[in-house]
Amino acid sequence: MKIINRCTIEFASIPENVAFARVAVAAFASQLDCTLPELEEIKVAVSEAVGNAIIHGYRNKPDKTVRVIVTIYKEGLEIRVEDCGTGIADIDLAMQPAYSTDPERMGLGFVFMQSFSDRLQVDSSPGQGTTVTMFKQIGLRGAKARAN
Amino acid sequence: MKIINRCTIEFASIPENVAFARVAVAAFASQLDCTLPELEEIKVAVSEAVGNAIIHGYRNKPDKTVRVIVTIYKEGLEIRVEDCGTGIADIDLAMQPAYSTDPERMGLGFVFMQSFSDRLQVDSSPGQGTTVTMFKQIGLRGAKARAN
Amino acid sequence: MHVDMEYQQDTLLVRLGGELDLGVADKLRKALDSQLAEKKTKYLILNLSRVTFIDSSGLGVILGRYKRLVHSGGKVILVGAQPQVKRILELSGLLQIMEDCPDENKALSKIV
Amino acid sequence: MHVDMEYQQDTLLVRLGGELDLGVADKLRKALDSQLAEKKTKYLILNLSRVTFIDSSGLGVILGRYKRLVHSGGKVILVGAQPQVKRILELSGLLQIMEDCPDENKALSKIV
Ligand SMILES: Nc1ncnc2c1ncn2[C@@H]1O[C@H](COP(=O)(O)OP(=O)(O)O)[C@@H](O)[C@H]1O
Ligand SMILES: Nc1ncnc2c1ncn2[C@@H]1O[C@H](COP(=O)(O)OP(=O)(O)O)[C@@H](O)[C@H]1O
Repeated sequence: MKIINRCTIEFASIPENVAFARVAVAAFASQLDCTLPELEEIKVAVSEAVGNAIIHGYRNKPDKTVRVIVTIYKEGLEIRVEDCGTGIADIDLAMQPAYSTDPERMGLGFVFMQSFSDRLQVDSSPGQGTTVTMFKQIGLRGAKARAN
Repeated sequence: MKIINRCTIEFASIPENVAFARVAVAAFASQLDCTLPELEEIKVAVSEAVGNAIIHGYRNKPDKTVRVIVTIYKEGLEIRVEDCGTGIADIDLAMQPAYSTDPERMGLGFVFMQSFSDRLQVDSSPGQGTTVTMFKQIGLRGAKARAN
Repeated sequence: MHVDMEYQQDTLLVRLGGELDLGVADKLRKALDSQLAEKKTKYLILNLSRVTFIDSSGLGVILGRYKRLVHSGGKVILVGAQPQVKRILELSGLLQIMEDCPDENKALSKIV
Repeated sequence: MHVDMEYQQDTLLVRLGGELDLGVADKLRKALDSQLAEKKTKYLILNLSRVTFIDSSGLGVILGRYKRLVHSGGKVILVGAQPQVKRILELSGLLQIMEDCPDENKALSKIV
């Protein structure tokens, strides 16, 4: 797939930056021909992935860095969220609805990421950190033919 | 000065990304106790600096990278805009109001950057690229005592 | 985030505004719990009509308060969720255990 | 960016909307110039009331059209700039060479 535009956003692993990340990604994504509901979905998916990096990946340590790479292809939008934190031992288990290692949380993060993207890939191993890659088919702005 | 929060934003040197950059920086800056006019000023200053990196620094070559680093200190907001482009031979001349090397442009970019920040620093040399650093005194959100 | 709280007998009416995400979840949880600890509360009405964004961290705060109140025979009623928020509430399954009413009066009338 | 153009005799009335920055400057310049080339135009009225952002790249497009029209004895009149846009227009000095009118009728009445 040919890259049309790309941005990389890095920020401190503090909860305040979840809002920053979703607004920044939505601003970049608005170069595509997104509907408002699609933009809302993107915001939720980014918030879940970035929140997970902060809470689970870095266990709330505030001095780490979360990286988000957003790429616009002719075919759609790819969002990668990377942390260099604890990693996930059993990815299939972690992705199950309602599964959470934190009793205070709902285990819905991956559910939302999944339902709001056409493709979700999780790469992770313990001690190595986690990369979540979401792909969403969205046409280029002005492109008449929409995928859905 | 103690760093309270920081983000780094990198993107392709294409004009469409000027809007992305200013929205992203404004979203980050809104963690501070900014007034709406201050946010507007920040948006203009970022647009000028990023626009210059694209047009002058990279001479409109679209495959280069512009980097913006935004830092929140207790004392205020610092915005750095970096390119690795042509650089500026005579910085004092370049910063003069109405001076432009492009007859189609107004030579107001540095004027706006200057009037919208409390401190403006330009580091540049030919062939080495340019870094523009702007600092603006803005209180932390919730902090009652405002600097101005 | 904006939080505004008001009591009507044993009902705590909370009007929320802004974005309910990880960045504000702790603050919101503490604000609600300290209120619930202060005065015996049976019902919690959360007016979401000015909430513009919610994610699973925001939902978690609501579910946590729900568990607490249901435990002591009470309930949580939501009011006026905007479409994008409502969609998340639906997807999460939260609307299967608590209702979203169009306005506060309707919510108050559900309390018996 | 939204552009909407309309002629009233030798006056081109252009209603702009959105953000006038480097990202749209080329497109706007071309749209205006091709219209100005097509039909003899003396006056250009730019309604900015729906413009939410302008920077020096956007100002440059306006100044360029001003130079072109003044050269042939015409003028440019602005309409309804919002406060944040007006502030940039003032700072740039553009309001010393062209007027910003509260509405289109006022602008049309300035044309003699
Ligand atoms: N970036 C990450 N780093 C480490 N563990 C993670 C990460 N993201 C998710 N996990 C693990 O996967 C589980 C499920 O994640 P999720 O579906 O988002 O639910 P929740 O965040 O509510 O726990 C988490 O409880 C955590 O154990
Ligand atoms: N990032 C940069 N790289 C190279 N040259 C620059 C850069 N920024 C500014 N300049 C030089 O400084 C001049 C003045 O800049 P500015 O005040 O923004 O006006 P303008 O962009 O309208 O030319 C430019 O015309 C250019 O020659």
